[in-house]
Amino acid sequence: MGINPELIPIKNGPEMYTGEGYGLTQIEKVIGLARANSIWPLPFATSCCGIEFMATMAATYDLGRFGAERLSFSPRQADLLMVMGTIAKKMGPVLRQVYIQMAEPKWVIAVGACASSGGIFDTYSVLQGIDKVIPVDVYVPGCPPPPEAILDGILKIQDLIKQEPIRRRESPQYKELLASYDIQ
Amino acid sequence: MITEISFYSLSFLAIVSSILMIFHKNAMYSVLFLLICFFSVAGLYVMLNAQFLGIVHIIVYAGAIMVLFLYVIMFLNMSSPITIRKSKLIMLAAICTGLMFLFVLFAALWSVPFGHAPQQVDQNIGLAKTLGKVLFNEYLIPFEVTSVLFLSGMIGVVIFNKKETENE
Amino acid sequence: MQPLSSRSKIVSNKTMSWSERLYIPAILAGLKVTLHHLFKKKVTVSYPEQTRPHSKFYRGRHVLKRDDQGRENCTACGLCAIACPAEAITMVAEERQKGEETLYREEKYAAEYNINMLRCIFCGLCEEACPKDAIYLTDTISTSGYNRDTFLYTKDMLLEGALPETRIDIQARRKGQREGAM
Amino acid sequence: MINISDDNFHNDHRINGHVEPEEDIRQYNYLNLGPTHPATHGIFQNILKMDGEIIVEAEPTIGYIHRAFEKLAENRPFYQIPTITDRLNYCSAPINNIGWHLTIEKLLGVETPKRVDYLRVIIMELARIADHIICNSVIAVDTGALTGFLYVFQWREKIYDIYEEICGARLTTNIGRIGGFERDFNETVFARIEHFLKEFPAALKEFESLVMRNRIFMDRTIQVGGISAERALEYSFTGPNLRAAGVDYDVRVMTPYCSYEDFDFTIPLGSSGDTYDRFCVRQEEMWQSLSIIRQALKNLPEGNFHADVPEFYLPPKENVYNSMEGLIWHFKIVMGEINVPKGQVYQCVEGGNGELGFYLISDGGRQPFRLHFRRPCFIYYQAYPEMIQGSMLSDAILTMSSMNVIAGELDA
Amino acid sequence: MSKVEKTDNQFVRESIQNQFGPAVKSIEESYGMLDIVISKDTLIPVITWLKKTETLRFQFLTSLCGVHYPEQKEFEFSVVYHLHSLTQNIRIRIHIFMPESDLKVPTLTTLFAGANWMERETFEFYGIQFTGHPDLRTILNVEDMNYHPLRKQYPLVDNTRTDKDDKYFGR
Amino acid sequence: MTILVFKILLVLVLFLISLGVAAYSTYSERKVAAFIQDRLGPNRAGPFGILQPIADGIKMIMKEEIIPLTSNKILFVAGPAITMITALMTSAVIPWGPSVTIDGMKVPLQVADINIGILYVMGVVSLGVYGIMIGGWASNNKYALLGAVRASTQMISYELAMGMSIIAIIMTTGSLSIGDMVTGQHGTWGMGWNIFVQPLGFLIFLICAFAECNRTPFDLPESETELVGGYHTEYSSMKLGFYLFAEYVNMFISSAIITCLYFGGYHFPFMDKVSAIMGEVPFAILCVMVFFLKILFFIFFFMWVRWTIPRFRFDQLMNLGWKVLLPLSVLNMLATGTIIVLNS
Amino acid sequence: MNELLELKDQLRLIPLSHYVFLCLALFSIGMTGVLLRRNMIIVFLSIELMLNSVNLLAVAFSVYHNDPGAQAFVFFNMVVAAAEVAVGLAMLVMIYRNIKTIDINALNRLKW
Repeated sequence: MGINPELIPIKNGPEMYTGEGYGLTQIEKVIGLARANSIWPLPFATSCCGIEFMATMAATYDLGRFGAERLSFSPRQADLLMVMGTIAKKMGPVLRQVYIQMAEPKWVIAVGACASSGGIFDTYSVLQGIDKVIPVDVYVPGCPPPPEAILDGILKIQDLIKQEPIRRRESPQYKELLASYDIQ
Repeated sequence: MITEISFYSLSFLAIVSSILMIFHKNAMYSVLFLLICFFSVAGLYVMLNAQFLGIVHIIVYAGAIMVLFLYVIMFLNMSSPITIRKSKLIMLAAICTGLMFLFVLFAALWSVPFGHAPQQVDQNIGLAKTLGKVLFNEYLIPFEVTSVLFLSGMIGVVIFNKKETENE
Repeated sequence: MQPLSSRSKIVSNKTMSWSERLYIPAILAGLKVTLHHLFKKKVTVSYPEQTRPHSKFYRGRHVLKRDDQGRENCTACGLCAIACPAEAITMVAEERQKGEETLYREEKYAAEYNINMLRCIFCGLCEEACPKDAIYLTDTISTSGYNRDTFLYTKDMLLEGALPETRIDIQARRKGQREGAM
Repeated sequence: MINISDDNFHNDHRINGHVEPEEDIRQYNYLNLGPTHPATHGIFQNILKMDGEIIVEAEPTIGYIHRAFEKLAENRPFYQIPTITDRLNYCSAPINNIGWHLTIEKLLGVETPKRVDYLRVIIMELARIADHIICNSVIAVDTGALTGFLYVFQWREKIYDIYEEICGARLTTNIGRIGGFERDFNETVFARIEHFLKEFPAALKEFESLVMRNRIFMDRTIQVGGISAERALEYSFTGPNLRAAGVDYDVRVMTPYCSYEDFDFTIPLGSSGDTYDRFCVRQEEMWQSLSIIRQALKNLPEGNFHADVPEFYLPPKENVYNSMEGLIWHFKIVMGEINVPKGQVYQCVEGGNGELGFYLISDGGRQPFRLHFRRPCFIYYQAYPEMIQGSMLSDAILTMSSMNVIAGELDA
Repeated sequence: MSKVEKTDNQFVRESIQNQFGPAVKSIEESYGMLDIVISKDTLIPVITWLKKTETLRFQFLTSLCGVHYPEQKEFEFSVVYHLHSLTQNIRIRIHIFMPESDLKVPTLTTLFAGANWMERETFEFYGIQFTGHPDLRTILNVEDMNYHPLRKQYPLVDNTRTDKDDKYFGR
Repeated sequence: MTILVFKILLVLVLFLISLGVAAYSTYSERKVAAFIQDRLGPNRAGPFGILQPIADGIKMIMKEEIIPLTSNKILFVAGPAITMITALMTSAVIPWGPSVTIDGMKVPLQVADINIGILYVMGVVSLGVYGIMIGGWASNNKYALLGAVRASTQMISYELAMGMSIIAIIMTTGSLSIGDMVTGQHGTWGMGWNIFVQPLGFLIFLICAFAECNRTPFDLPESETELVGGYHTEYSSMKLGFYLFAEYVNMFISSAIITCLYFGGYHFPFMDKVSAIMGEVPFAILCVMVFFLKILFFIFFFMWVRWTIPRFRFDQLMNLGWKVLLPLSVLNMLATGTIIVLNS
Repeated sequence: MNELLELKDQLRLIPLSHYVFLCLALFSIGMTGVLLRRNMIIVFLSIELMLNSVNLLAVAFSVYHNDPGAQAFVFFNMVVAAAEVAVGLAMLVMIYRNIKTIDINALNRLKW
């Protein structure tokens, strides 16, 4: 893999997307709104949180209200990588590969303690948070987080998307961020 | 004017795509070029007022036969070029033979008077009705025979596959 | 294999009846079911606007309690940190100085009290372990955030308000436990 | 770490560098099912050698969420271990939880009151229903009928509500304590269970009417992924998968625990161990579970909700605040300074997937010296390549979902 | 229940002792289950006999796991087998011990197909070599794992954890 | 020349309507699915989520175009284009309403009343498979390839039964023109509809239409739980959008053709009396509306079925096509022929 | 197009010889393909092309000579072509499975 986890700074979220300070134009706002309302998640569900994600998809909470019920298991088509559950060190490279394969613009949400930080599994085989291998936009705490918390994470992602300038993905900061993860 | 343009462009397309078909390394592309060729031929059919045949041509060739070809290529992963190369000499000989054949027939037919377009043209000749009448009156027996041919073809294919599974 | 008990029964019936072979009746029955649901009342809770009521014992975000006089209950004994399977709680104890009696109930108090909410698994063991009635889980869900650093909840984020009306009512949880005692 | 070259991923983004000699590729296709395939609901990988759509050979790779449960358990005091077992088979966490508590109670010699047993039975059967709901509705989803999943999942929510009312969490419940429960079941819990018992059968019927006798579904599942009783026993199958093969082995009947001998229920069996059998067995087990819960509610004895074992059961907070004795026990329990006998215990319960065993070696310390989980999934999943050999890709997927392989349990 | 004469622990204990005598190093009952310690050379005969004998029929391998006792010199490693006789409904536990210098154990895959992965797992965790196993590789961890993590000398924790301040914990 | 202008106008309108109906089919699919499943469905984008398709569209257009390195670039782009074009081409021969008189000229509400219209439809439909095959093959991904292979086999197989059931209709109508077929179903009570004449043929045609549109229970080429995304696994951005969109356009067109062939097209009971009361243009509009109502019902039916039943396995699908539907349709054809001969 | 120009005018604009030469060209290309390529599929495709050129010629003659019989002949041609392709491809697949190549030269071995 060639990543030394210690060398990777934990990303400082907010700066990354409001960094340049230019205001959003109307077009950007419209595009942001459109993107925010049409998130196709890629459920990277490995364990318990996956079951709670099922509950979020199901009738009682209905992720579909946000236009996000169309799951796309192909990373090419997904907008949002939802990492739910423990990511073992064996899985890390796979996760990174899936992230690389996703088409821009892409967002990542780490659902649950395991994905965000390793949770109780501070063991030799578990990756201590997926931000060691891919940049994360929103963290959702809980083990597993209740569906409300997952929806809250989705809402946070929507806010993020709405504020994101179109050019962010070409900005040097973003490139730098990816480079810090040894991507591209 | 439109007639001429369409005739010549369709002919050009047919010839170019068929030439590309025989020369392209990738069999997948060959099939697709032949498909283009067939479409232009279908266009010529329509120009000749044989719409029925044109559509049948598309349904049969494009809709079935070429799909079968594509299917076989895709499924068996045959699109990769054949590894053994023919010697240049034989290739040259093949092309020369083709050209000479063309030249000879051209020369032979150049001076043949095919006659001009008839003064009276039956507009209905390409219609399904006319064709049906011909098929089911004059050519009824050949028509039935073709269906037998089809049946035997089907049985043949099934037998081929049967044998295959028995062997394995 | 001989039967091991006398209570078994074969439940899968794999022979299809004549009408089941026809596909259509079963499909129509299915269509009827779904059509019925099409007009049924929807069960969805529109989350940000509506919320599902949580149980009184819900294990959500933590709170550090104060007592009736607004003093912090925590005495920094460290039991919660020991009980925490995720090792999410860290604290620094300090001796209470003169004049701080209105702030802290016990002689020792937590100068720093951090919970790493990303590590926390909301198992409730800290609440159980606390001998001083100081840490409780509440029925509010813990919110998500953009930055890993923001999840290190410090004492002032965890501590409930000093004024009586800003305190979080966890009476139900306590009562539930006391009920159990009897 | 394994190396995944970019090129291979572009070629087929699920492959991880599986290279075969040139001749073989021309004859067979290699298809990489997983680790992120939608049908591998947990995370595991299967490299399938295919002849057209027929699977010639399969090679499973597991361990994608190996979390070192057994090592972790050796480093956690006894009362923290439920947080680990909950994440073992997260679809039916309370069964694992109570299974662990039965183990430790066996070691410590704790006798639980009848009421605790009955309440545990109720919780375990609810968990079994929750587990089978997931498995069966996922079978339906994998055949393409998504809607049934949403109908029964609403009822899984109701089970969550019941859990939440008992312990405050939905999925990883941490529901039991050594000797009983954290708190007694209150009125709301019983009301919710009653409501569940009353309404759920209709929903289950509806689900059955959507798929169970639909010929498309039957064609998809009958004769798919079958295994004979002999092979199943060779592979140490347990639970619904073994019963589908026609062996009526059920831990609840063979070695009753938690007063299961008081209840009257039948063991559903299948005939040939195929996917349809597994589906029907699980479906019937849900009905049986409902009946067990009814019996338990009807005959629920009075009594305390936990055993009277002050040395293992945390004293009520009142006592901690007010009495010195309480405070001392409290500290001792939390610090893990209680006296635990040395010894070896094996205790098993009928989990959602079969015999869930706990083999505990104690050396008298605050942590287990060794804790081995007999994870049914891990053991029977190794039969998967044999079960799908010669079937089609779609069958392989259905077989997988009908085996109900839970990644947390599989990979420990 | 079958009509075969009901067997109990006592019967099993006696028949094992009659059959194998000195090969059985110790046999005792704890928490209602027979604990048998045998040497690893007699493992296959004992288990085959247990499986095949008509009155016992221990044909179900419940579980198989390794244990590491760093304190017991010359007997550091142990493999524990749980067998179950479904027809008699009786369980039995078999231990074999071995020193760290000789971690070779005959495989059970010839008797139980299900032993395959359990042995792989045990190999991975403790490094115990099962001779004759068809495919003894790591199963759960990454393939180039170069130690056996469940041995007591190796730490549990992952050293990449960044959000932990060890000074607060006595562990 | 006015006719030409009018036809071009009609083509444009049809193009927009097809796209619009397809776009809102995606929305209604999600809504129908949600309602069937006791959910609310998309309701955040605009009132009741009405802007959802627009949001999806904008998002897709703005998404990064990925052409995988090892894919075949030209064919990779050609795939979705072919699919979209063939999907849109079919609408040309569908009669959307009765003729109206404009400037003293009788103008049919049909782009081209080809005398072999139904064959044209068959031809274009048979071409639709190329987009999927080429796209799936060019992706150089095994799941995509499997999806493409499944799609091609399935389409060829079901085209046969479809053609046979169409032949039965042709025999009763005596014409290959869809316009003639529709006018042939004119009647007071609506009893002239072909559904009453050809119930079995209708059933076969309906099933084949499901198969040709790759809808559940025949959605094997893109079955999510088996093949990830099927033939469009590697597609992102608007190329994916074209594939998904084409499916809905196909659904729209199939519904229209089902309506034309079996449900009397724009005819409705007592239409003669209504036409006597109304003016010509309002009546035409009414007819178009009736036609669209029927189409919408069938689109709903497509969705309703999708969210109810499981899908077939590949060999079962082939068995159904070749061993059940094809013999049935041949039987149907023979029976129709016999009855016609006996009647005449 | 048909609406804009009468058929007979069209026919007058394009003499029959043009069709003849077009078909001739297509036929020779097909023949060259058969000689040139060793990929059996392409040989097959070339044969299809040759058949098609004949078909086109037949249709042209039928229209210019007012005889629908030629079109019936084309019809039969298509049927034969379809049957031929079905059997031929089946053989091809079988050959491929047995000798793992579709090089036509591999067939000159009598035994494999």
